[in-house]
Amino acid sequence: MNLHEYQAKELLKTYGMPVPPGIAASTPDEADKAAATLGGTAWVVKAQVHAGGRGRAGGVKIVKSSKAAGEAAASMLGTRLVTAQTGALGIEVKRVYVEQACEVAKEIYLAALVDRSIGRVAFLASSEGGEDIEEAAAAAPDKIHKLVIDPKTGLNDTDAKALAADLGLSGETADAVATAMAAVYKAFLENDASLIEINPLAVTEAGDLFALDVKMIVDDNAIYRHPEFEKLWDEAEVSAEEIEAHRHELNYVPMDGNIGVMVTGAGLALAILDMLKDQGGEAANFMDVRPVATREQVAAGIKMLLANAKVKAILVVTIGGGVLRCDTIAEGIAIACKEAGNHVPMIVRAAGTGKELAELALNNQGVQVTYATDLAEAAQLAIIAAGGT
Amino acid sequence: MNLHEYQAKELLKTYGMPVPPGIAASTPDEADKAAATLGGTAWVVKAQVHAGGRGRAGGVKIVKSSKAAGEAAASMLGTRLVTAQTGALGIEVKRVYVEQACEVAKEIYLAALVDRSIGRVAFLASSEGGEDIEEAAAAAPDKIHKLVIDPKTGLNDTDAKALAADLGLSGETADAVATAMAAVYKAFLENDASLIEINPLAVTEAGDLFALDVKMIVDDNAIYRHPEFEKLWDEAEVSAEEIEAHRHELNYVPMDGNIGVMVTGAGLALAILDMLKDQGGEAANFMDVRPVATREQVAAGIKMLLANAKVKAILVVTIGGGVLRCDTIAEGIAIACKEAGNHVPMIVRAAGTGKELAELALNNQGVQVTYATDLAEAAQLAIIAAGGT
Amino acid sequence: MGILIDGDTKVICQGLTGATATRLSERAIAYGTKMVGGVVPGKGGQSHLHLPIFNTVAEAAKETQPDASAIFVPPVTAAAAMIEAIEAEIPLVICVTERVPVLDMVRVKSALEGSSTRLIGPNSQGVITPDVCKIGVMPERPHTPGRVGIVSRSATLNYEAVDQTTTVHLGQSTSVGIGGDPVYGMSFIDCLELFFADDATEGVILIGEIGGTAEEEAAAFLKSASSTKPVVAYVAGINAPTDRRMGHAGTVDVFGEGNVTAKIEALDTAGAIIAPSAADMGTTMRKALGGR
Amino acid sequence: MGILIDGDTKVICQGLTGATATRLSERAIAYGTKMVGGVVPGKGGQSHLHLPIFNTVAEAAKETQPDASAIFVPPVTAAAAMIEAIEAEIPLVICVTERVPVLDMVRVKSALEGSSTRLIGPNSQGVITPDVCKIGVMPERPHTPGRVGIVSRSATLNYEAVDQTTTVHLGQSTSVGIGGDPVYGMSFIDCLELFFADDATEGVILIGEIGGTAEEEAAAFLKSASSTKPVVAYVAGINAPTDRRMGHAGTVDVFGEGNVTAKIEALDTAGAIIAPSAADMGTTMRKALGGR
Repeated sequence: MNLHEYQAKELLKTYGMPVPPGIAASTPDEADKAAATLGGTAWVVKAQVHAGGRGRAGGVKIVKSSKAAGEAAASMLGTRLVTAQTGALGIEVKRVYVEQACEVAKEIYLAALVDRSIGRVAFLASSEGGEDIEEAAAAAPDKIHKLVIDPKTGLNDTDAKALAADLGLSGETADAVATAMAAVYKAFLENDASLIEINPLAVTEAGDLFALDVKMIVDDNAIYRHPEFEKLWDEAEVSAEEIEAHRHELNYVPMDGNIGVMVTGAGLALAILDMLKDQGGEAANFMDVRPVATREQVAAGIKMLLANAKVKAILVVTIGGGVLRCDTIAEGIAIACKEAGNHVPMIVRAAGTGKELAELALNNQGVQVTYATDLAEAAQLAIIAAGGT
Repeated sequence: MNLHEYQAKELLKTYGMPVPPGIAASTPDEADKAAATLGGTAWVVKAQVHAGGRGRAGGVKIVKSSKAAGEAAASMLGTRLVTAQTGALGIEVKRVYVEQACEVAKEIYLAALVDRSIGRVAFLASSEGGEDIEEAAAAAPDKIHKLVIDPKTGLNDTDAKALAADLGLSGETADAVATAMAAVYKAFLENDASLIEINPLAVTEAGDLFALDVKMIVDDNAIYRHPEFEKLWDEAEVSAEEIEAHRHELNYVPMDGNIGVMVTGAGLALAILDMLKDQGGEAANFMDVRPVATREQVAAGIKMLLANAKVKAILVVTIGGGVLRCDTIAEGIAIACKEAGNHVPMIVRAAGTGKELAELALNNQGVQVTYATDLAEAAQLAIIAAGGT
Repeated sequence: MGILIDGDTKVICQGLTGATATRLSERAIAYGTKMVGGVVPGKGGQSHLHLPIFNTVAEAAKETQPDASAIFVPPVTAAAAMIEAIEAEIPLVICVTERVPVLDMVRVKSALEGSSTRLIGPNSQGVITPDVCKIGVMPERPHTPGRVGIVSRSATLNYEAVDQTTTVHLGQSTSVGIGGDPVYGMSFIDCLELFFADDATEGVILIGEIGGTAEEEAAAFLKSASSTKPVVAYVAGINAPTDRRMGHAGTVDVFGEGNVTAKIEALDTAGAIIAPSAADMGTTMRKALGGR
Repeated sequence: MGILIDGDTKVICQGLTGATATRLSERAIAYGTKMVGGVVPGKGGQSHLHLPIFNTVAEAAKETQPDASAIFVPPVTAAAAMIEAIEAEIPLVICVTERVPVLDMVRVKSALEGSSTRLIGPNSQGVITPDVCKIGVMPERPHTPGRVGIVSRSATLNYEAVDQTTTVHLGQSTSVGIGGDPVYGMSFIDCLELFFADDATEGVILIGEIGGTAEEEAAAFLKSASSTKPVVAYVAGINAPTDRRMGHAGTVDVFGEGNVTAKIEALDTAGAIIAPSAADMGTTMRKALGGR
């Protein structure tokens, strides 16, 4: 799960990472008061949405008075922020973060993440921090420095200082960076992070460090060890259907097409999206059902597709294995159609364990479906049913 | 199940079949008193065992005094009667039947049975009744008359009289035979008989009929409709191991060899006996386990084999199907060996459902067995294990 | 394509909600059998294994037009179930119930007269055309689609023949268990006629056992049959224990029934190839069909 | 004879007494897998599925000398189970557990260093050599013994490839699910090496998906490999929803990770034959092996 900037900063502060004073606000009035409470002469008002690229999209404003802070908040709150990472619909801004502005001499990029290819935690750092880090990195990959951590020995202070030196830092600033890295590493391990990205990590004229923006992702699979994060699950930010999907353990992402898709298995689901696209169709969503799904969870997923006015046809692709059975999927479809109607054409491609029982279940419940025998036919039938290419 | 003569006669009497007066006795003294109570000048004392051929074997004696009746009973009770149908061990006589003797002018054979080839009840009759009916029938099959009954119409009086005429009877005697057939047919249906054999059916000089000996078998599969027969199950006559087998729903017949055999399925069991014999071996028994058997029933069967001192090797042959699984058999074997020891070589040929689990079960329980891969090898290994041919 | 059943055979199950019926029907469905409904008195309108349940066979027949009914009911109601299926004119009725009273079967046999129903069983393990359709209690393994028809009174000897024909790479066209009860439906002859007329069947294994005259009747039929397909026969029980016989076995002897030697001789004389032992059914057929 | 497992592979199961482990182990046994024991802390000395249960992998290893361990434990204990199996020097460890925390896997990966254990998974559907041995959660159908090795990050796409290679009568030598998690055991490369050295394998289907660099690494390996066996590759996710990305995907982009187009180009350049869609893996391999 993603933490908001203000949540991540609050957490990192407890590990000793210097962050500017700041207060979250849900109304313009609160933002105004927050600036006044914080004191100082300049503040940054930042939309708290789970997406990068806020600066360019108008989600970050520098203000010189508390009134202006309130006005900046008013311009953001309730609007949908569209950044390069949000998709066309953008994300509604429910909360802003008001923070004391600080003078910045240098912007560093510092991130800790799990390096998949070697299975270890690694630090990435660049002396060229800021909003354009991705482009900068693509243009000059040699400017990205990497430090891989051996889990047996942990982060070594010498290595951390060497990385700081690579960034062109020295003296107390380099020491401060090494200290910050230690804090980040500790926070990373103790909170089951899969990413802590500080960008920029500001160096002031005085040589002091401040984490100006923090993105932090916590491993969903480890949330059970951190019940405190469950509370931070920011339902307000995601759509009602995403909340519904999450509640039913469905892996769901809305898309722009007209074919509602439910697939058992993420890889197969991706393959179906590719096949639809190749044949000129467009999925309305990505929806992956876990092997341990119940028929009620499946029903919830199908009902979401049936409730989506964009969806002109539904494609269900399932391969029964040793755990998931096709008839569980079929029962879910039947429940959903009974409750929400069977008003869009339904294409089903069932194979493997429980295939025959699945067909019996749908037949017995009077659910009208068209069967496809293979993936290609399934995609084709769904596209035709949705109105053709 | 087989009814004893006195039980069958008592039953047929209630249907109007004329039978001589008689009383069952368990001691010589009782036999003496029975003759006195019955009155008359001559009695027949008959060993009550479930086997034909009693007369030739000394199991039927005609006496002229009640004292002689007691003496005849004393000569039978407690001895083992060996007839052509009992096997070499014979059957212990636990009870005799003392009956008034009657003068016989003619001995008729009359039997009702289920004719398997057409699936109907049929009467068989011959004017040449008596102990040698089987030989007589083999010598002159045309002397056996047959009347098949259509279950929709039942026994027709005209047909019955025609059969009587075939036997050379006429007038009142023929009418009496037709009446007796009606009684037998009614008794047959109402008691789920599979055989009612009256041999001889005596015709007196006066033309009267008496059923002098009756053999009656009741369909084991229909006993549930006749709880009164359950009580007649004559445990005293069968061996302790047969009682044990019956109690555990095992189809068991003791034989003379040294290889204890347990097989799932009667047909396969017969085939195994044939294969053992062909290869020079000899089974100690026939034992068929039903598909719905429990491991406890299997264990009971194996323990019977282990307890049999004649048994030098045990051969278990099982083919798991959709109902019986090989591992149920294996669990039974393991239980038995745990309780009764694993002191004779055990050859196992398991195939089909649960084969692998069966091998695991035996292995895990530390039961020493030799596996055979096919029937021929199984038979061969068992013969070798039992000491060779 | 085998006999009696194929991939289009629509099947109902009488007694579907029972534990064994449920398990085996689920497996039959997974095997490809086209199950269309169940009959369980008092449970009509319910659903089980995703199949509609009816109170009577007649209702099930009207709603689902089955080609076959599999009977999985206790002995006490088996005869009534068979008669109900016969009266509802189900073309094929397969009764796996064991221990049906013989006089009940006399009534069932009577109900069969003049009807178009084919009855298999009772006490049948069922009928299977490998990888196409399976009705009954037989395991899926080791059935393989192939060339040999099997008809047997004994379920376990039938499995043995299946195993052997699979091992020698012949496979099975259809395997039928006619059941070992004294009074029963389809006979060896009925099955031989179908196998002889079936293109997929190149030879037939016939498995008999002691008792009755079914093998002798099959021999008489074989003698007059014009088919050139080899018939391999095995009859179990030549060394069967004589038991302590009472009247029955004796009476049987009156008819010459139940004598395995006589059965084998009759089949041999009629042109059947006698398998030397139960272990040789597959190899004997293999040779009969020109293999080594 | 396929890779990693064969008919003699002795297997223990960590978590044997769980419901899913029980069901799937029973099926594995029936399939022919040589299960020899189970590990369930606190249940040592008991027996389950006729297998002895041990408290620790070390005890099980001492008593049963397993070649492989199948791990069916909840996520919370999965890492400890894997490390325990690695420390007990089990040659092959297959973890089917889903949702193992990634930092746990960092520890497991560290435990693997210098060990002789091969780890497959977590989140693997397992490994199967058709009709010989099966460890994991994959269905038996429609696997068929044959000529194609399959290695996949996605279980369902793997099943799809199995289905397709069976349909085109190629069958599978061995099919391996390496799991779709970020940090995992055996890689595409490890499996390709084994498949290239395996006599039974005539070609390999490699199934990747968006994310990570495993496909790029496989491509680099392929480029330098001397094997002439055809490798058919399919990578899912070219049209994957971009989602609302935060830092992670962005950071991934820093490394050029996760870009399906790049993965496909790398594999194509390295000589792999790219299947046009997920529906074409079997037919593509069929053509690559000289069929039509």
